[in-house]
This record gives sequence, structure tokens and C-alpha cells, in this order.
Amino acid sequence: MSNQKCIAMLLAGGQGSRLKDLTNNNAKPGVMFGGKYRIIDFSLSNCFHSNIYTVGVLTQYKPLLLNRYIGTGSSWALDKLDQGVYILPPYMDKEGGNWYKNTADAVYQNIEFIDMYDPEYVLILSGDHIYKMDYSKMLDFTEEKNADLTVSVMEVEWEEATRFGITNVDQDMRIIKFDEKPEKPKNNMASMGVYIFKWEVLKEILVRDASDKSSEHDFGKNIIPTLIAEGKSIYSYLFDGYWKDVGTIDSYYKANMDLLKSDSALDLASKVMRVYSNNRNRQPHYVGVDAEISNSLVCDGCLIEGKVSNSILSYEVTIGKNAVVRDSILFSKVVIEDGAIVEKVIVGENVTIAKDTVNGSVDSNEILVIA
Amino acid sequence: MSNQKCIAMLLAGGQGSRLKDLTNNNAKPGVMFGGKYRIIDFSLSNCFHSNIYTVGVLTQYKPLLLNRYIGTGSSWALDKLDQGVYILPPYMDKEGGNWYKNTADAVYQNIEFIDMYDPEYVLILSGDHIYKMDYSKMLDFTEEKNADLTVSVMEVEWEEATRFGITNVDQDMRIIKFDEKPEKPKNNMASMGVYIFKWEVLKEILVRDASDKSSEHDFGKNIIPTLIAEGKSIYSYLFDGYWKDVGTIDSYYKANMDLLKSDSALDLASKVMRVYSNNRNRQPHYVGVDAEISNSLVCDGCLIEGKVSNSILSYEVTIGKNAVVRDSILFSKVVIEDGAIVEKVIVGENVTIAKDTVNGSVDSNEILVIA
Amino acid sequence: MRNVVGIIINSPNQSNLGELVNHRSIHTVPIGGKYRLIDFALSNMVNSGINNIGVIGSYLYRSLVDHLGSGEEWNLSAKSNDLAILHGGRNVKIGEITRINLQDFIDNEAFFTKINKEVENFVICGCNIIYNFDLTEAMDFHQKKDADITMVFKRDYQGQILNKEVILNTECGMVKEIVYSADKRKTDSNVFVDTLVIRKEILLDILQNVKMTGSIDLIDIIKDNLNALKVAGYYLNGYVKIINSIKSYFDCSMDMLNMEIQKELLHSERKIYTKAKDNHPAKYNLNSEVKNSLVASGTNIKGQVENSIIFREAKIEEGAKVKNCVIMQQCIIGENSMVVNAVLDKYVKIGNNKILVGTVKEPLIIKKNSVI
Amino acid sequence: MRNVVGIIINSPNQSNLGELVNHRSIHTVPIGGKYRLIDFALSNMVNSGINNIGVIGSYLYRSLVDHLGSGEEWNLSAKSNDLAILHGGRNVKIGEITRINLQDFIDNEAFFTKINKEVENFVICGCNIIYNFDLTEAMDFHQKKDADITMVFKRDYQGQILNKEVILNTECGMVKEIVYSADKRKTDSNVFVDTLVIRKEILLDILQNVKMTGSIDLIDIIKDNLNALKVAGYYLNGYVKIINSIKSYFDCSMDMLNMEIQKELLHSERKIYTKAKDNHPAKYNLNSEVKNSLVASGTNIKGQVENSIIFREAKIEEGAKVKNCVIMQQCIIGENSMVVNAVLDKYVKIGNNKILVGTVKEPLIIKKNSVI
Repeated sequence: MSNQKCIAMLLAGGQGSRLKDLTNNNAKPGVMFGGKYRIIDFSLSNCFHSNIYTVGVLTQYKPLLLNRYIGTGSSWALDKLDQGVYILPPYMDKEGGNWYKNTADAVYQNIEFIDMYDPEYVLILSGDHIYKMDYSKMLDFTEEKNADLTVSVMEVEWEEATRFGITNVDQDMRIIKFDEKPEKPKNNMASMGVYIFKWEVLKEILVRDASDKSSEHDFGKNIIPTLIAEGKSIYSYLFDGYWKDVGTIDSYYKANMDLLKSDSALDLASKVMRVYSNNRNRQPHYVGVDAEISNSLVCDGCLIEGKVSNSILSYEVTIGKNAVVRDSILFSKVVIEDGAIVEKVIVGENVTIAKDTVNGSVDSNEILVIA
Repeated sequence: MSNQKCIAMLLAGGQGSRLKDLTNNNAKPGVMFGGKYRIIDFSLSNCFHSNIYTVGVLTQYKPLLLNRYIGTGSSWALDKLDQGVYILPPYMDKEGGNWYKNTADAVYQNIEFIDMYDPEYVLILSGDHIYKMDYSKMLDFTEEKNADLTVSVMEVEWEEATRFGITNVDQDMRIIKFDEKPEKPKNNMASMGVYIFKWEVLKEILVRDASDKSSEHDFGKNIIPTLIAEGKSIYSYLFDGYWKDVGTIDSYYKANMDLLKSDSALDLASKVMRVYSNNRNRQPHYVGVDAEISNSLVCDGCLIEGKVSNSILSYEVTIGKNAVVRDSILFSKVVIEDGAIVEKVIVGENVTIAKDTVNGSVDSNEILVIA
Repeated sequence: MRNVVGIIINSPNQSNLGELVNHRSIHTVPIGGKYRLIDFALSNMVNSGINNIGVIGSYLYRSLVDHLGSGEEWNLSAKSNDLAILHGGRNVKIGEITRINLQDFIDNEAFFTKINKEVENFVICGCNIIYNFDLTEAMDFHQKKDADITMVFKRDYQGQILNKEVILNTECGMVKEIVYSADKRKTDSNVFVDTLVIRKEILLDILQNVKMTGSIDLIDIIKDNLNALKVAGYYLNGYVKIINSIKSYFDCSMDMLNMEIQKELLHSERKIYTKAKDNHPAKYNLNSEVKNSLVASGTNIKGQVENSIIFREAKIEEGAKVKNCVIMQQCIIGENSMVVNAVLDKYVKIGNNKILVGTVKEPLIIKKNSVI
Repeated sequence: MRNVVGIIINSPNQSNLGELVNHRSIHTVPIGGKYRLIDFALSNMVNSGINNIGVIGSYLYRSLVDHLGSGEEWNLSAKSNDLAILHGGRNVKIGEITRINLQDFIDNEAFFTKINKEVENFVICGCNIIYNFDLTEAMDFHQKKDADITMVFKRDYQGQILNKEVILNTECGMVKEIVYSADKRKTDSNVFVDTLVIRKEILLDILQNVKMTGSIDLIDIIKDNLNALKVAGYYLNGYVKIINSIKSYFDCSMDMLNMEIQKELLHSERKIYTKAKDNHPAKYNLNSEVKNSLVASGTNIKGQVENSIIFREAKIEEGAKVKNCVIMQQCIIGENSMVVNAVLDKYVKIGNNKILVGTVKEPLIIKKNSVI
């Protein structure tokens, strides 16, 4: 096993129940995004572009589809010798087995995996973020500061700041205080949940935290505050691109709709930091004689004979004659039968919307989920 | 997902503690065999040669190395679209998670996986068998007999018969009685632990067995006897090649030594049903000026300057000057320093045997394990 | 199916594809929005269970090697050496037309000597035939007729065959006569579509003795030995087009917009595989108007598109109009430009306010990398 | 390293490898028990962090394409198009010796035009050089000297260079003179070993203008423009051998039995990668006697072997004696036969009780598939 400077551990989380029926059969990072992508594509593509070729994916909820989707990571060019993407479920050893209790515990239980690579740094990622980020720049910053831990932060709206972990820094960007979801935030620099730890520092605190019965074994609540309290050298790294947490139906819907804006900060067409995915081999989509499509994303294999606007269509969607789809997200193999109307709806995989039915409304404040 | 006629479920088992320290860091199917192979290579290669391209590997004990070794199954040419080799660890769903309680329970917990392929038949394999077998012939037999279940059997020595499940058949090879480890066996046709079930029959009994609190959820003890009792159509399929269970140190050692016999029934050199493995890229081995090697298997990357006889050397083994290795099995990266003597020993990965020490003896009845 | 070996032949000297084959081998001419010609023959073989395939290449092997890789995208395994890219095109004689050039086979002796004992038949297909054909039908027919060779033909073939057109006269499924007919074809003629099954021993025997025969064209040899060989003729029912001219290329492209043909070729359970690319979904903008068109991923459409095939990463700018066109990868049609009845090869850039109009009979061909 | 592109050139017209290159391109001549010549240049590039590599092939591309696949075995990714197999060998002029044939570069215009903006340098290596060389050393030197071109040379090179031997005279690390010296070489000459680093702009500029220069050999052009270009010369310290004759092939093979050279070439942290094969471990039998030899997997040894290289799946039968030999893949040496100072190409079968003896100076070459 070759030694590697930095490897990534991706917290693929539990069921992601805030995404409702979208995670019925699939772990959250495996949920479709932007028509052809899955949420995890963004983090894995970032890793490739950042020259980080070893990624452990920590998951214990319905990992099967995600496992099949990821394979050895060849879709993200991560299938190098002695490197690649590894799904890391809980396992048994001689002492028995434990399910992952929380984010820090999941990493703790895979210390052996990380030690196989003997890295200097470990990058901790989250499985439900949509962004393009070159982690190698953050790693350079970490080395420059000789930091034990670097927390990636970005500017958020002041009213949003109460929902995040807020970092307070000195002139050198060293974090002097970390407020988890403060009522009165002192600034609007929010942690993105992207961390680079020195592995020796992380390993030591994980071992200590594991035996601490009062701990919830959470990075944000336990590990980071403890390290700050101990006076470790912890820095804040400012990221200023597009970033969105898609852990709720609302944020998931908004982030998808952002792709339709002509000035979207997340440019999927760009060759720079291109987002890779495990492509499906389907024919080009066909647009019928009476179809009308505007301001939409359409994937291969679709067959469109009705009207589509402000919507995202994944692979092999069928839109019947006189059907109308507005402001909606259709997962793969959705069928909208002739004359049906679908407005502001997220339709899950394989669902058929019956002929001439009306589903959702553009005027509704709620996004309807049909799965 | 394409429907497949038959998929395989490989019971990779628990720790395999009877293999002692050889399974310290590795599930049993991942243990080295015959120098360059791992035990699981035999079953996976059999699957390829039998046109069975989907294999679920049921494991919950230290799956990491096995997972890395298997990848997507490309080493066994099993990386077809919508097919391949999948490690199936226990996982959580909305109701929580359960560890695998036994062989039948492990398959029960993966009914969803099997249903994704909607197969007619499911082949159940064991992870600790060394043999070359064309399962497609057994499948043909199963179809011909329209059997609900076919049990593969082979002739064993009469004195061994008490250790196995013994099948008693009528003239048509239909099993009329199945005696698990009988004191007085009526014949010497022993079950090899290789089964082909009709999936609908297996699924039904697995669901019933799961809710039966008195069951141990074991194929041999519960599932098969129940099906026989219920009068299902169960047949015995006679296999007459080389087959060895390598679940104990003794049987593991013997099966390795069988490879050195000039008339070994397990011909690794043959192009027929060739055994594939995940090859390591190492230079050809070098034999020094004073080396003596006889009746041995030597893998790439070895450097041999001493004497080697009746032994099996895995990748990158170093044998120093005047060192003597007899009747032994050396795992990869073992170093035998100058003048050391190693006789009838299994030496685990990365172990160094110090200069001029004496380890084991050809006259010993016990095989020494150093790991 | 381990008893069949597939061979996809190179067909350079019966093609008249002009600019389209100037910088690439005929195998890799783009078609249908995301495919290359060879995808059809190769996918047909894979979908018919053939997993030992030799592809005869040409001097211009780079695009072919790059496209096929180790064959993973066609479900062929690198480990078991399912796919071999063979030498080819070294023996083209100017002015001589061969349908199936055996010199290409002889140049790959090593491939043929390594073939497994259990192999019984070869299936030979041209690399430039657009069809979604279950070859097992022809193989089953071959078995049933206990034939040495089974030639696949199309009754009432609508396309054009350059020069050495092969007409088969059959009786009870057996070929009684092979006629070369350069131009005069009866409407109900049975036209050979460069697809045949041949017994291993027969082919190897022909290869052994090819120096003694007067020709290196397998079809010549079959024609001259019709009495000695059992040659069956299998009718192909579905759509088939041999791409050997700009006209046939354009017609076939337009055929794909016919829903019946499109369904048969591209929506079948028997998928046509091709090399995947990491493109974003097609982007339609506020004023886009698209009718009766096939559109690939990575495209960006702001203008109007009608009866056209738009390849990956093409851009149709605001106010542009594209009608009856094949627009290949990464082409750009500038604002308010109009392009009608044209084939634009890869990377063509049409500026703003240009008008390019061809005819259905003679579509404009704009060569690769052109800037207009 | 994303700012460097590697090019491995074809070297057919400076080689004199006789039967060894009759049926294969020089890239794929087997050496060292399991390798092909190109494995060394390709592994050196990969081990030096270069992950965008073009390999210039030849007419005989089958073995090369088969060997390289998509480059996975060399840790190159199919997804990110790390490896391209380029056209090559179309422009060999009889009697003319080129060291680095730029026509092969021009034929692959598409490869060069697609090169990333961030690329600063090309590293060019011959496909037939046996060395385990950290190219980053030469690249660092190139940067330090701020050179346009850095040529790698060996002082006191022990091998033979056919015809156009390039001798460099250096001063303070800069090349002051390039001399072609066909036969007379001083013992301390600095011999160019077909390895150089060149700035992207310089190479692309030369390619643009090559028609106006008198030669298509990059070395000629450098020689004629030494005043205008900043050409550095980097001393290679380790082992290096250019395989361009039977003699150099045999000498290099025997060199590999020298433990110092073997360690440098094959036991290094910088691994030489090659295509894996599913062979069983080497099998030694009861009476086998093997001394000072490299033995690959899949072999079966019953007789005596000394000072030899035994390739995969070779068989040495009971009583056979093999000394100072290179025995390639799947050869069989029959019972009680003796083979000394010989190179047996793949699949050679020597019957029982035969004696074949060459000399160290002129080893016997037994061609592929021979039965003796």
C-alpha cells in the first residue's frame, strides 16, 4: 500500500429521512440530482480534480444501490492501483460488531482502513453537498499554516447564519471560537462541514472520544469544540464558490432549480472541474413534432411529445401528448401519460402519472413528492 | 437490471477461527492458497466458467481486504454490465439493522438484492472450498429434473462420512433422506454444501424460517431437512472431481500440499477451467547461484538463495543463504533470514524468521502456524 | 456463446464517404447523435451472445483504438480477451473492389491460430451497416440448414450498393446463384448485406488455400464454389442500411427520425452500446423550439431545430435555424444563422447571420474543424 | 503532473532485431521474463507522475494495442484518457535514419491540438530503452537550467548505437555541440539515449515549420539550431541500454542476472508494470536444478537451468540443460536436450535429445513457432 499524503472520508450518513420518499431504497448520496447526476458525484469529482484518489465512503443505510453505482470508482477516474473508492459498512471483528453511532464514531471504527494508507492528512467530506471545490488548495493552505485542522467556511446570508456552525477568527484566520448554531451570530462565516485534519491529531482525539460516554461522537458538536478548547492550531479556510446542502426537500429542490438559471454559479457545461458520473448508455432523447421545451434539462433516452418548462428530466422519461410539466423534477423512467399535468412536483424513479390527472400546482408553496 | 437465469450467493462466513491466526485481519475466503491464489478465487473462477456472472458475497467479518481484493470482479471477468461481484455486508433499513445470524439468515436479509435480478435459480456456494466445478452442468441437471433443490454430493471415504451431511437417494437420484453427520452412515455420498434452489422455493422457505424462533437459520440443519420433510422435489447431483473443504489448519495444509503431487487432481496449469486471481505485478523470481529448489511452487517477486523443498512460496518471499525451507507454506513478503530452518510451518504475511533459528520440524505431527 | 467468433471487417474500398473518412477510419464515422458506425455491428454481436470478437482496423487506427478501448462499454471483458483489434487495410489494391478482403484475415494469422477448439462458426459483419439485428436468428437458420455458409440478405433493399453489388437467388432457403450487378437491380432482388455465418473449417480451409484461388475476396470464392459448398440465404426482416456514400449516410440519419425505425434501432431491448462521455444533460433555453429531432447530451439549444440530429456538445445559438441537418459533436451554429440539408462534421463553427442551404438529394458536407 | 505530456516514439528504423521484430512492432519485443520493451519507458513516465501519454505505434499495431489496453495496468485511467495510442510508422524512408521522426508527430495533429493549456513540456522517450529512470530528475534540471530542450545522455555508454549515434559535448550542463559518429566513439563520450524534455512551444513551433527545414528528424533540427536554442544535457547515472540489435538484446538480458542491475531495474520502489497474466506459480519438480536465473510464473521446470531468463509458461523437461539462454513464453525444451547461448522466441518447441549451441558473441536466434 503506497503512502498517501491525504485521503478522504465521506460521511454518507444515515437514511436521510428529511428527503422523505426519495431515500426509500437508496442512501442519500445516491439520490439523483440535476437529471443525470447523483449527489455523491460532486464530492467524488472534486476528489479527482484535487488529486485525492482514495475515498472511504462511510454508510450503513441501504448501501446496495450506492455500492453498485460506485463500483471501484472508475467513473470518477479514481480506480488507481492501491487507491480508489471504498464503501465502508460497519463490520465484525473478534470483539463483535457495532453499528455507526454518529459521524465521528464511523471514522473511529475505520481507523484501520485509514492506517493502511498512513496519510499525513485526512479530508472529511459530507455526502449531501452540491459544489465544485478544489480541496488541494485547502490542503496547501493547511500545510502553509501547519494547522492541526482546517475548517472550510463560506459567507452565508445573516439570517441563515443561525443554522450553521459559525467560526470566529483572528487576523491570521486562526479560529478562536466556534459557535454551533448561535442565536446571535457574531459573523456570517459558516462551516461547510469540510475539514482537513492532521491524521495523528484526528486519530488521537477519535480514540479519546470513543471512550467518552458523554460524547455524541459528532464532529461539529464534540470533536471540533474539544480541539479548540485544547488550544490546537485550527484555521478557517474561505471558499467562495457555489455550495448547497441538499439535506431537505426544499434545499434539494432549490439547488436543482439553480441549474436552470442562465447565470448559475454551478456551471455543469464547463470543462473546468467537470462533474463526472457513472453514465448510463441510452440513446439521444427524441423530441416529437408537437413538443415544446423551454428552460429545461433533458437526459438521454427521453421521449418528449408534450410541453416541458422549467424542469429537469432524468434518463428515459416519457412525456405523452398534451401533457404539461412545469417547475418539476422527474427521476429516471418516469412516465407522464397523455394530458396529465405536473407542476412543482418531484416524481421518483419508475413512477407513472396517469392520463389527464392534475398533480401539484405552480402556485403551491409546498413541493409535492410522488415516489 | 437484466433478468438472469441463475445468480450465486457465496457464504463467506464469519471469522473462520479454526484457521487460527491466518484470519487475524482477513475473512476466510481472502486467505492465501497455493502461493498466488486466495481461497475465494476458486469459487469465483468456477462462476465465470459456468456463465454465472452475478455473485453476492455475504460477509460481515473484516470485509475490507476482501472488498479491495474483489473490486468489481474484473479479475474473474465478472465485471459485466448490470452484473459482477458484490460484497453484501449487513445494513440498516428503516427498521434498523441486524447482523447475520447464520447462513440462511444472511441470504434472507438479502432477498431484495436477489429480487433485483429476478432469477429462476439461486446457487448457494461456500467460501472455503477448493475445487474446479462447472455449475452449469448441475444447473442443466436441475432443470432436467425440474428440481426445487439440487444438492451437489461426492463420494468420501467411509470413515469420513460421519463428518458430512449424507444423502440417501432413490434410483432417480431423488433424495429421500438427508442425515446430518450420521453416526452410522448408510452410504458415503456427502453433501459439498453446494446447492441450486428454485428462487421461488428458497424465498418462501427463507421467509418462513426467519420467523421461526426455534430455527438456527442454517441451510444444512434447518432449510434442507424442512424441504425434504415437506416432500419437495430434491435431487442429488454427483460431482467426481477434486474437492476439499479448507476450514481447518490441517485440511488447509493438506490441500496446499496436494498441489505439489505430480498427479494432483487439481491441475492449476491446465487451461481448462483456469483459476483466475487478482494478479500482483511483481518481477519474475530470481534464483541465486547457490540455491536449491525442488518440488515447490514459487511466485513472482521471490528472491531465493537457500534451499527450498516441498514448499509453497507466495509473492515476494526472500530465502537467505543457507536457509532451509521444507514442507512449508510461506505467505507473501515472508523473509527467511540466512541459516534459518523452517520445517512444516505456515508463515503468515510479512513475518520475518530470524537468522539461524530453527522453526518446526518435519517429524512433528502438528503444523506450526507463525503469524 | 463460446462456439462463435465474430469478425467485423473493414470496408474502406467500397465506401464513398468523402470528407467523412478523410481523417478517420470508416468504423468511427459518427452517426445518430452519439454513435459510431461500428457500434451497430459490435452491439449486435454482443447482444447475440458473441463474446469473442476481432475488429479489423486500418492505417488510421487511433480513433478506432480510442473508441473501443478494451471493449468494456460493449460488455466485453479485458480479462478474458473478448475483443481484439486486428491489423487491417494494408492490402488495398487501387481500382479493385473487395467485399470481404481475406488478405486482412491472413495478416492476422495469430488471431486465427489461437481460436478455441470449441468454436464452430464465424460470424462476419461489415463495420458500416446500420441495423439492430439478432444474429442468433441467422445462426439458428445456419444450424437448421446444416449450411457451410449462411449469407444474410434483404429483399427489396432500398439503399445503394457501390459497384460489386451481390444479388442472391435462393430456392428453399439455399443460395442457387450469386450475381454481381453494378446498377441494374430488380425491385425484388435479394441483396447481400455484408453479414454471413461460416463454418470454422470452411473459412480456415479457404484461408489456407487462398493463394491458389484467383481472388482474395471471400464473396468471389463463394460464388466460384457454389456447387461444392452448402450456402444458405437468410432473409433479414428489419431495417438495414449500408453506409457507403454521403447519400446513404444522410438518408439513414433522416430515417432515424422516423419513430418506427428509431424504435427498432435505438429503443430495443437489444441496446446499441457506445463510448460514454461525461456531458451534462441537454440544456433547453427560454426561446428554444425543437421538433422531430434527436438530441444528444451536452448540447445547448437556444434557437430552432427541426428534423435534425444534434450530436453531443453542439450549440445552437439564439435565433439560429437548423432544418434537415446532421450537426456533429461540438459544432456551433451562430446567432440568426440558417442551415438546411447539411451534414456538419465535428467542431464546425458557423458564425452569426450565415445561410447554408443544401438539397435533400445533395446535402452540403462541411468538413471537420471548418470555420464559416 | 498535469503540465507534462509524455510521448513514446517508435524506433523501427534504428533497430536491427531481425526475427524478433518480424511479426511484432519493436515496442512489444519480450524481455526480462515477463516484460515488453515499452514497459520500461511507459513505467518510467507513470512513476514520474506523467499521466498523459501518447504512444506512437506502427503498422503492426495488434500486439501493441493488445498489450497496452486502456493502460490500467500502468495505473493510467481510461476515464480521463490518460493513454492514447497514436498513428505511426507510415513514413519510413528506406535508407534514411531518423532518431526522432517528426512525421509521426504531424500524423497525429489531433492529439497535439487537444493538449491542455497548462502543459508546459513534453518528455520524449524511445520505446526500446531499458532503464529505471526517474524522469523528474531530468525535468527538474530542465527547469533549473531554464532550458528549451534537455537531452539525456550517458557518459561512457557501453552499448552499441547503429549509425546515427549522437554525441553531445557539454559545458556547464549545456550542450555545445552535437556530433554524429557512426563508429568512432571516445571512451568518455556522452551518448544521447533517446530521452529528452522539450518546451511545448518549441516543439509545436518546430512541428509548424518542419516543412521548411531540411529534415524530419528532431535531432537534426536541434543540431542545426544549437545556437538559437537553449539545450541542456543531463547525465543519467544508472543503468541504460538501447535495444537495437540482437547483441544488445542478449547482453541486456544477461545484465539482468547481475544482482546490482536487477535490483536497480526490477526491485525498485519505482515498479516496472506490465500486462498481468493468470498463470499458476512456477513449478519446480523433484530433480530441477536452477542457478542464477530469472524465472517467471506459469513455468514448469524438471531439468537444469543456469544463467538464463525463463519466460511465462515455458517448460524445461527432465534431463534438459539450458545455459545462457533467453527462453520466451510457452517454449518447450525436450528431455535431455541442451541449449546454450540462444534466444528462443515465443512458442518454440525443441524436441528430445537435441543440442543447440550458440556463442556469447553471436547467440542463436530461434524464430517464433519453430519446431526443432
